[in-house]
Amino acid sequence: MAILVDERTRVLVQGITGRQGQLHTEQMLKYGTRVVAGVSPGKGGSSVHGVPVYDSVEEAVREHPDANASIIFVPARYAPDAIYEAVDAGLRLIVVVTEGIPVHEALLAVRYASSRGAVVVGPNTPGVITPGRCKLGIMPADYFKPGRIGIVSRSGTLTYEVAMRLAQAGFGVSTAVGIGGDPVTGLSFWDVYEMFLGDPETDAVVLVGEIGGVKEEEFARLYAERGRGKPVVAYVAGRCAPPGRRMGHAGAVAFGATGTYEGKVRALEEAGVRVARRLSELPELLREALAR
Amino acid sequence: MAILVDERTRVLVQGITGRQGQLHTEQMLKYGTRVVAGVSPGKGGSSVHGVPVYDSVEEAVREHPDANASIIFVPARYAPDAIYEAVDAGLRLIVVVTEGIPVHEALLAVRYASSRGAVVVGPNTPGVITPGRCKLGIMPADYFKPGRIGIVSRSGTLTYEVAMRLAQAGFGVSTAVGIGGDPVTGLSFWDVYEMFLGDPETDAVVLVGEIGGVKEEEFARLYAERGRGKPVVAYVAGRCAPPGRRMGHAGAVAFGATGTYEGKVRALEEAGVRVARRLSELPELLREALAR
Amino acid sequence: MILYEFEAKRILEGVGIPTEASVLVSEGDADRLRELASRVPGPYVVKAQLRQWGRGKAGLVRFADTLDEVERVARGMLGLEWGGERVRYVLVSERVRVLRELYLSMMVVGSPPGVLLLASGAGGVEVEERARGGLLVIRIDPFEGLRDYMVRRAAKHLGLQADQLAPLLKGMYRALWEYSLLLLELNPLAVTDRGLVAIDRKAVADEDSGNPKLSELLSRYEGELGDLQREARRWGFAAVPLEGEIAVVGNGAGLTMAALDAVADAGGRPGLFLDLGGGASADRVKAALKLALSQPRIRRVLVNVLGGITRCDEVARGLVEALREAGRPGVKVVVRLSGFMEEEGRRILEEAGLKPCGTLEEAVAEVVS
Amino acid sequence: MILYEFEAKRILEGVGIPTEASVLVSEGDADRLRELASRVPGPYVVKAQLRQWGRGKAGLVRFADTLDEVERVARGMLGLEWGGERVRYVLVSERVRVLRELYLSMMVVGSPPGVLLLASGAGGVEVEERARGGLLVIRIDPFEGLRDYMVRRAAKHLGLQADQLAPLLKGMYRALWEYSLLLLELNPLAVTDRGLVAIDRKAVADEDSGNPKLSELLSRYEGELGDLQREARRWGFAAVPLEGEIAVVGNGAGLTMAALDAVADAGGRPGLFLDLGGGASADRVKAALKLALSQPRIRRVLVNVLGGITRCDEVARGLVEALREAGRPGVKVVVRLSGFMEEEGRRILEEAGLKPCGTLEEAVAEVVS
Repeated sequence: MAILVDERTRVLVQGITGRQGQLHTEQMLKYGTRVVAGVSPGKGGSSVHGVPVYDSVEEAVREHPDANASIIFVPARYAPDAIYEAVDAGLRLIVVVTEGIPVHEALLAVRYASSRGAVVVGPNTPGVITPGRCKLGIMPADYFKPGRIGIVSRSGTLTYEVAMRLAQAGFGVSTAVGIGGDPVTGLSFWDVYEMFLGDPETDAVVLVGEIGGVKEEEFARLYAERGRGKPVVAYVAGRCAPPGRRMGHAGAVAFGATGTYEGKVRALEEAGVRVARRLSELPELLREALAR
Repeated sequence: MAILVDERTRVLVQGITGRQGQLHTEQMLKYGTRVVAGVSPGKGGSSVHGVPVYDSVEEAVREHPDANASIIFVPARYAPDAIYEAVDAGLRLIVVVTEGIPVHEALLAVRYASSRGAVVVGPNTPGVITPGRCKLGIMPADYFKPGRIGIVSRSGTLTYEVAMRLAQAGFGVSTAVGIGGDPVTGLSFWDVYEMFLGDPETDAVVLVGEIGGVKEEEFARLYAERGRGKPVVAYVAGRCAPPGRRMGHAGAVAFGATGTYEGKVRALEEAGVRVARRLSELPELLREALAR
Repeated sequence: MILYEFEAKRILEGVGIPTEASVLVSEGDADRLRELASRVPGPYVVKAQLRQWGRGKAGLVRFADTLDEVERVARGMLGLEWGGERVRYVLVSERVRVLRELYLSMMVVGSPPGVLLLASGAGGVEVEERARGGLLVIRIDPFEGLRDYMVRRAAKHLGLQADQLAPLLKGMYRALWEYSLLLLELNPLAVTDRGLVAIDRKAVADEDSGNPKLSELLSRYEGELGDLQREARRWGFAAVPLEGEIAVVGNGAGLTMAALDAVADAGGRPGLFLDLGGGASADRVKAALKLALSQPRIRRVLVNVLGGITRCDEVARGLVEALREAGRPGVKVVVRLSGFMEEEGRRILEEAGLKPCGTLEEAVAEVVS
Repeated sequence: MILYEFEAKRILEGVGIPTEASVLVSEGDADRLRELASRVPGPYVVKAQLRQWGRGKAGLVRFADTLDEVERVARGMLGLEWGGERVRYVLVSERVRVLRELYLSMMVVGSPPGVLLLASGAGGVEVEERARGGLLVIRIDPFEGLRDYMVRRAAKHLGLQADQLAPLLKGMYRALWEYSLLLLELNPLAVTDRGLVAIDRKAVADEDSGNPKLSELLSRYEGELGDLQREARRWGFAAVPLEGEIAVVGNGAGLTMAALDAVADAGGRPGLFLDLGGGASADRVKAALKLALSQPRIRRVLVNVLGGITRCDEVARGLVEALREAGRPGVKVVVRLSGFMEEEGRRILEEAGLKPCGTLEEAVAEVVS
């Protein structure tokens, strides 16, 4: 099982001939991910690390009807088009690594994908990894050991840090999902938590949040209303960040009373989610949550 | 069973205080349809034939959470808004009687509904009737006798004519669905045929088409490719209509080689659908189709 | 509403799609024809403007090398009757040197709801010709719009550069929405040594759209309607004049077409299609019958109304009144009326000497007899 | 990018939303203050323009009855430092007679993707106040847009006529898309005897949108950046100057914030947040370290990089080079580096006298010690 990706995942890489596309195609192949085709308009007929390249997703899918997921490395300006192309070609899982896609364009593209039954992970995500079985992303795989803890995160490198700490404490990961750092993403914390709920290989979930936006609060509301099927332990970055300043490139900014650290932690704790004040507390909280 | 409507259908009437709304609310109630609420902005608090009226669909649904279908009698200019309102309030079956809705607006509204999992019947439809159990529409109920033949039609009054002939020949109707006469409608012939396929109370389907558009051709293509689960007998109106002229108010016009009578009949027959050249032949063809 | 080619041409030009140089000559301008045509560089194509398909095969698109020829050909076209329509305009266009003919169209479709983009490397009149060139079909969801990847796909299919095709497709898609078009066809789209040129085009607009950008086109269209159709529009009827002498009046397009087919089938010659539309109320039925009776060519009238909820007795009284007010000697009226209070309605008709029929077949047999 | 109130005001006026009469006074115009203010009818409200929340509580919104008062108050505000920002502009507005205060806002949200319309009958500074008035939340799907039924619902909630509210909501929705706004807030929206007037407003725009309509606002924003932030933007870093003396440099906003939190937690005083963003390549890490070292206030630097695929040895060499080129005596640099070729990287750092740490905790303890 696991969620989203496993050994049945057959990957198409959009933007495969770019620097990032080439590098991570190689990394994914090394990890054992089945990358079946790449797309790069005008580069059809070539190949990248042995993966055949096509001019369009439609052609790639026609030649590789087993392809069921896509990962997009296309520059921000062209990335929305790549999402539409993947959706229209019938792909049902689309990981958008690209950062800097205009929020309003992402909103439309992500909504479009959902209207056609496709799941978008990202934009601005490191991707998804089911350790030992499939890596559909750019994360350094070494940090992720197989196990029974689900990770869902808004962050990139912080996710690696968390996975590393879990591994050091003896916890492996069933699947780690970076929902993406942008204000609008295809998946919410709740969407991913619900998938973990249905996954017999996941015992508990670690949620990695940040200040800014209302994603953590929304998760807390839904978890309080419907959730609690599996324990959730959280960490929220940005406790000491000054309000009104954009921390980083994406959504990490608290406006007035919205998106503050205190508001998020309060909402999560009131919903029954233990929140680690320090990263180092995560393994212990997780152990306690699993023991209950 | 039957399809779309039955004794569990709980109806909300949008535009209930208008002339048509009042008249057909009364007719539906007489037939036994469970009309639970009406909506008419600014008329909240009043009632029509004993049915309470609300200012908005949201209020009506809050007070009548059992409502699961809507019928719209709102004038063309306001009808798209009424569709959006019904979809957003969570109604999953929306019958749009209104004619004259601009095609491009209907396109967007119908697509929106589908993106939210709602079924739109119409626009420009007489509605849906499951004889003896629920009438969600404006059709004169007397013409429809209970039975095991499904009717799917682009036409209004022609559907009544067909139902009457079936009744005279001893055939009753499981459900009759007017998909609507406009170029863009929420349901296609195929959508409805697929529903009939899944309905154990339907033995065969009568398809009533017209010249213009490609809806019959599309059905024929799908029926040839995937269909043939239940026999289909068709009648197409407009054999003697001159090309390039709009026959009636809606989509009945053949442009060049598109939408001609000959094209439609050829497509249907090649797909294995028997086409009656005259209305009077329908019962006999149906009898033959059922006998096979 | 089928647009004139010159109307479609202006729309295309408005969205930046290249077309050939041309001049429009209306019937009233016939005497200035040569002067007008001289503004266009020769050689020429002279095209009758018609709101229908098939003019090419009918010889209403003609080449001309000299202004003399243009004058002769155009004068021959103007005022001509073809397919029930008078040629009110001719378009005199420069004859573009075509290297290759392509086909491009967009149309609104219902299931799934969206816009179809059709592209073929073989332009020309016939669908079969297009199919030979391989017809590419791209479905555009209204929620995504025309995307660059679609442009690339179409360009590859047509053997063009995406950059070259993009402005055309974007212009077409924009025009489709801005002008509430149901169909927009560039056929052929010419590949020339100065790029792509849309040298012929068709468009169909949604006349119910209420789109203000169509108001000029709508008023031209309405100005061309005969008295019959103008009166029909006033009532919200749909009227189509035909060649024969039997008027077929009904409520609902499908039912009325079915009656028309039945009449033709029985050997009758329909002379008028008149659809009342929704709501077969007494006054509307009365008005429709009077309108049919006002047509000199009409010798027989078949009224076929499935009333449903409307009271048949009321409708019958309306019919009788219409006959009293506008009845013409020697014009036979046959009525088939069904619905609520049907018996009473039949009685009223019989008393007035009208023949009430129980079925469509009976009524058809009666009207053609 | 948080817009200035006066920028939001102009956007609102551009989409036809009524606002109060006002005049903008910049630092450079301080000597013409009285003349400028006299164009606005009194009495007045004088508002410091700031790219943050909370100015009201800080006394940076003040009433004034006379031009003398305006002058005194405005001069007191201009040039003031508050929340790390200098007051570069004040807005002198007419004081509108408010019958009732309302709250209206629209914001882009992610799940489900759309726009939230929030409306409350109680305007004012605090969320709690809004909640008291009952906060109506309407979810606008981008595929439907703002519909009339939503306007009716909001109007009913606010006790207004739909016709009265419609232009405001339509204007706000249009502005949200036209100006790539993530948030647009009218708070309060005043009910006055001349109708609805948006007398205060906030807006946040997506600075990555590439929207040409934002270019003027963006260049004003960029013009206000300090050297540090300008240089950071050039590299694509995100830099936020803070009060203390420890620079926290990392790759990824989340990880860098976590390091910042850990430093503060251990009693350190962060003086700079510097996120490298994606791609912790050797040259970027080098540039970031040099930038941190160039800040006079900074006495200690924590570099926390989870390289992943990048070679740690390369990154280590970059760091060593940065120190050689821009190292300052007495500035302590602590590095935590993890990823491919980590051992080799540590060796290089140690050779250069840098302290390589294995964990974030170790590094934090070292940098605050």
